[in-house]
Amino acid sequence: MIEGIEIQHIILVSSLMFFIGVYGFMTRKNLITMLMAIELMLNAVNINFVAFNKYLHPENMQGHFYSLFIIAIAAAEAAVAIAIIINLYRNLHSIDVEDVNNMKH
Amino acid sequence: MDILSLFVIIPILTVVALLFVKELEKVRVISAVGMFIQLLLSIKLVFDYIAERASGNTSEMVFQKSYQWFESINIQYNVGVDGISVVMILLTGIIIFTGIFASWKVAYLSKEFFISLIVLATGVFGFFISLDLFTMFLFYEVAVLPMYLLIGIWGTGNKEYSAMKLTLMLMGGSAFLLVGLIGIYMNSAPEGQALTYNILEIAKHNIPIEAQRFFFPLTFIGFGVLGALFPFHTWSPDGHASAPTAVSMLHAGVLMKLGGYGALRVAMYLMPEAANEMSWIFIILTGISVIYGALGAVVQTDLKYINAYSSVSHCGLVLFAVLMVNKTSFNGAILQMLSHGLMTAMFFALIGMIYGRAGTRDIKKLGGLMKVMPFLAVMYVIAGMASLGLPGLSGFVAEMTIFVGAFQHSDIFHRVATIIAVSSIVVTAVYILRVVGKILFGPIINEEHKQLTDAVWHEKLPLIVLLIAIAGMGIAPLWISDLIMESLDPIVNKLVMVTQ
Amino acid sequence: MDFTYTIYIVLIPLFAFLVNGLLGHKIKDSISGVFATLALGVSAILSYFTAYNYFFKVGKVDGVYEKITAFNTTWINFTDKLHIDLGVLIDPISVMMLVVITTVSLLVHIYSLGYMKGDEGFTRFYAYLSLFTFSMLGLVVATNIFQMYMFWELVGLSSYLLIGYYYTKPSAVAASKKAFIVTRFADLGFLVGILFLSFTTGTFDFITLNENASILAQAAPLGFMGLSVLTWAVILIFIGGAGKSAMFPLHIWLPDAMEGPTPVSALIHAATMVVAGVYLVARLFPIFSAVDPIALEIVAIVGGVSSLFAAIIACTQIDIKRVLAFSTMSQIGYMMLALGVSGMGEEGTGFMASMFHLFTHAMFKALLFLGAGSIIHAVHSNNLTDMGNLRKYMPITHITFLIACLAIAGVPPFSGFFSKDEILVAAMNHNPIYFWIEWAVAGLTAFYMFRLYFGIFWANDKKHDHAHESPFSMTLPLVILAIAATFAGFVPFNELVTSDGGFLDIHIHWNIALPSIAIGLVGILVAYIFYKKESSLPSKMEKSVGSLYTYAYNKFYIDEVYMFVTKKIIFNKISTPIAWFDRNVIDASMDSIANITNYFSDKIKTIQSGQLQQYITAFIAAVLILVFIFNYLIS
Amino acid sequence: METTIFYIISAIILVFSVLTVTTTKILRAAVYLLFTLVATAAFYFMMEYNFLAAVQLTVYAGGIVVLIIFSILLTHQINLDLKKINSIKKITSGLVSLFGFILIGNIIYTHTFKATSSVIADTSVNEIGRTLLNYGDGGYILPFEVISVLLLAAMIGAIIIAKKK
Repeated sequence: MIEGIEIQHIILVSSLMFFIGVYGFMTRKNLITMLMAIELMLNAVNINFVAFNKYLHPENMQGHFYSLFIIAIAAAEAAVAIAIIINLYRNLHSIDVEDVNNMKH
Repeated sequence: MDILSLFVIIPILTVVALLFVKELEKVRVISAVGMFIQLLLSIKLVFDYIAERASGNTSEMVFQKSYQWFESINIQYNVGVDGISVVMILLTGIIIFTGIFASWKVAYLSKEFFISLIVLATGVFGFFISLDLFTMFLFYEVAVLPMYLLIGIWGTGNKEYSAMKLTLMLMGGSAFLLVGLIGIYMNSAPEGQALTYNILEIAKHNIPIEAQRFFFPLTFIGFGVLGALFPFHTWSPDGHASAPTAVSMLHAGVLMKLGGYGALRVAMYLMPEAANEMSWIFIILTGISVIYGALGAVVQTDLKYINAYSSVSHCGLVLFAVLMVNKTSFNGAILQMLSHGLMTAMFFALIGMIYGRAGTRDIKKLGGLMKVMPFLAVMYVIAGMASLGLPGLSGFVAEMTIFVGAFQHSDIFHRVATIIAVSSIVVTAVYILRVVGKILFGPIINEEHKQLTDAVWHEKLPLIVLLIAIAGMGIAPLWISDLIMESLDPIVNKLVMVTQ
Repeated sequence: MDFTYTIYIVLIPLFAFLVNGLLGHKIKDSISGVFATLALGVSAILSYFTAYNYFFKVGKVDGVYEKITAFNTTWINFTDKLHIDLGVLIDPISVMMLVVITTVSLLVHIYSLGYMKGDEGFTRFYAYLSLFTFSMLGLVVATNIFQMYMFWELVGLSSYLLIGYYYTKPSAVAASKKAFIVTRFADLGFLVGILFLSFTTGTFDFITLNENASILAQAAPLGFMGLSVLTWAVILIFIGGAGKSAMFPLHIWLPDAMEGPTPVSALIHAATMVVAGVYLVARLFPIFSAVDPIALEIVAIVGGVSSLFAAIIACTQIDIKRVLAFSTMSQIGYMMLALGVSGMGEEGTGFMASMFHLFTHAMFKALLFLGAGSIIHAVHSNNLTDMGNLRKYMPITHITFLIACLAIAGVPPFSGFFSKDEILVAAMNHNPIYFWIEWAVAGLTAFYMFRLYFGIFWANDKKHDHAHESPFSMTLPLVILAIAATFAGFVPFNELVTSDGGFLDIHIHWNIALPSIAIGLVGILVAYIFYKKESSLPSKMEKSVGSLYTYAYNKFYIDEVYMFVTKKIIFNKISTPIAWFDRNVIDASMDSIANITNYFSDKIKTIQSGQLQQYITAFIAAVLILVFIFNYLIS
Repeated sequence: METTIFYIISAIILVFSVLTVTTTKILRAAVYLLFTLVATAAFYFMMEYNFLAAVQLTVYAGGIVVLIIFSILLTHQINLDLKKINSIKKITSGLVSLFGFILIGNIIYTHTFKATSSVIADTSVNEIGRTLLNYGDGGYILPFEVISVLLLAAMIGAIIIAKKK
């Protein structure tokens, strides 16, 4: 609970952050920067969980723990993603998402 | 173990046995033994059935067995037979048994070939014993799918195209059919009662006429595609031309009969009002099939194409008779299915044997085969005579029953349609005699053909079995026709109730 | 009197067929031939026995011969009322036919022992002959019209097999095909006629049909063109009969059918099978006469036209078997005409005459064919131009042939005279036009038969190195038939075979007989002048009639018309387009369903570009739109 | 006071988020991301979820960002100028994002959020630890263990994928 701040404000900030992440994911061509955009989105989601937990169900801890697990999963995801990126770089000498199109029709 | 389930279990056991052997010889023997048991079982079923009827069992279906299979939508494994299915099972037993011998020489992936063939037969047997629409549909699919592999792998000529075409068109048909069957299911019971797939249960209830109008054409076309209904018949020439011998035999001999059988047992029986209303459309289409197939066969030069078009014509007659809605023509339809099944199987077996020897099916390149292979030639002539409806062979009985039955209608439309259908007998004579005259008689065209040999035992055996069946049916049709007739009563009564 | 044994008359040839057909390759030729002949002998004796019993022992009851169903079994049920039975019906015409068929068939069997000797397919030939005899006997004893139709088809089959007996010869194969298809086409009419009949009357049974003919005819509903359905039924049935009996214009198969071995021509295409059409009309005669008179008028007209038409053509043909074929057609035309002009009961002269002529014709025509066979056997040619002066080499053949010629020309006291006279009387009573046509035909008949006779046996002084009299097995049938052809005219048909089984009072009408004898003699005289010695008269004659000769020589181009219709119209204008249509329209439209699907999926697949960001844009946009829809538009 | 801090932190989050997705230098993007993550941690602090904030700082800021920077180094892109993005794409993406934000924003503003209770749960590290490892009611032992397995799998997977052939 932050004094004087409605839950709406926090959620709006997180939503904006989320859509900035979405924007980044859609526009960035470099895989690493796309990964960063994903992290932004995850963060936004985490903020939401925490905010909902704090403002709406302060007697519980679910949101908190969810965020905790999301962070752990994000770490795992980042590790695997980076491994894939490195592997791709080795094979294609590029980490441009537009070059990675082997999975088309 | 009830006798009907054995018809599904024995082929499955045969397939399992086939999985464990490697040598070609053993594969053949196991398939032949398995299907011989199946044939014996079919014959036993006929006698059991007659005995059951003689003992006073008058229920619509006998030897019924039912197991719940999928409770939430009330799908049951529900089997039972009446006279119609009994004779169809006998036909299937004969054809699959002879089909095994006709493919005696298959050497490439023979184990897989025989397995696919027997799986196909399993589907057909299952279809004929099923009383549950869904189970019936399931077996139908089991029967259709192996065709793709059988043609695509062991076929000749443009086989991939043909296999694809055949499978897609039949699948398209079954898509219609599935919608029709589910439609029947959704309307299968009065408001507030449990829905059912059981044919006998549905028959007791009148499906609302609006639903019938919608689902009858779907069901009929669905079965019609398999029965080579114009204009959905074009898979037949290509499919048969590419298919290996035994597959052509089974397909034209039995599988196409699922169409006629289903059209009668499901489409007509369960939706009589719509059948009565809409039959004229399909009568026109089947009438076209009959004449069109026959005329189409006149100018073909490939033996298998000739036979495929001939099948379109003959199977058109089956559907034609089914639409004529009276006991005699229904009887004719069943007889025609039997007759066409037997004689077309014989034809395809013979064509396969001729092709295997001469290396061509082009009638322009064949001639005078009577001199070098008299046995096959005589058999070919007999099959041809059966096809053009010569008395003493099966075709005559079937066609005459259809014609007499169809002509009993009092309105002009049905009778004119019948006369048009009757005129196919002349065209049939033209193309049969053209082929016989061209390939069997006359001088030997190709010098190499002088060295050709006549049939050997594993070729003679299936031909003789088929010949006995054809002649038996042609000479003494009374018992088989009476067997069918009594089973037609429920169907006819229901249809007649509607027309009045 | 129990006639159940008559079933064996029919079954014995079937047995012979099965033995020779199934075990043929294991039996020696001579044994199979003798076996078949003996089997038929038994059949023939049984037939004579039946005839004796029927006509003389049982005799007439209340002045008429009864129709007896000697044997009957249900073969298949169609409906409660309609069923096909197999059985044996004994009545005057069927007994008469039994005698004719077994007699001619037996003689042909004996004859063939010599004629076919050494032929490769000897056993096969006898098997076919037995099959034919079985079918023909089954046809004549039929108790119902459907049984008749069945055996009708079987007869067609055996005719097909026998015409195409020399199957390596393309012309024989073509001829057999033609015969089968033309008759099959006619059978279509027969079958549809049966359907009409069964629908209107509710029965196939001959006895029921004939006894209730007038009731049925009155009850029959009106068809189209002002004729009742029953009238149409009998007209259609008559088409079937006309096809089998080679009536104009369905006759084209008969001359070609001479491709078969000559004994076959004698049996099938002269004495028995080709008269099946006549027999059919006779069998249904009560119905024919009960329905609208137009039906019988058609029968008469077709018969008259055919007899004249065929007689003209016969005058010009070179192939002796073809001459005989056209002569057969002409004589059957006589029989048809006689039926057409006949009535029931007291007015049944025509019916009686027709049956009478059928009987005598069977004898002398079989004799002519067997004689021709004997000649062909000797000179190895069918052509009149290769013959001449044969009387010196083949005395027995010569005499018997002469007897047959006299019989067919209607010279008394040979059999043809009596039967033809009755036909002329009947024609005169009905309509004099028919009489004059047939009178002219009688002259033409005498002319072409003696043209043949003089051309073969006299004409020139040609030397034939190999020609000699045929063996005993061939001459014996000739002699027997010659005796029959001479005396058959004295059989009292007016007592035995009449339209209602009763007695018919007839006597020779000299005012009709004399002109017909006269024209016959004129014909013979002209032939004598033209052909006794080689002379230029025939060619002058040919020139003077000009195009008529050419037309007649080419059989009035009927064959060409048929060829045009079948090849040009049915094959090229109907079947080929249908085959094309099937491949390129129906099939193509099915294929195009697949192709269109393919095309669209090809277009759509570019959406699946592999560009991750496009996917994600679409995904998010879609999710947002769904959110929008579910949040604002629905709820 | 707190209000002001909240707005400042919000501004930092938003500005650096935008910079993260728009800067042309990849390394700078990583650094801006770091700032955003740290600012997020500040939010958690403000909401008195100290443990979560600490985790956010150590795992996210300290772990993931470092990982990202390593990968940048490994793919030799440290000085890389990111390619220009074509404006159509920019506009489409911008519109989609904007539309989404407006949609969500609208929903947020029209919805009334209501707290169910005023009791505040204990968020001390002790309590968190007890809950995480509790297999009784409301315990998180199962997800905890699953996550550990997942991390192990990710580790092994990452090694295998990135390993030279």
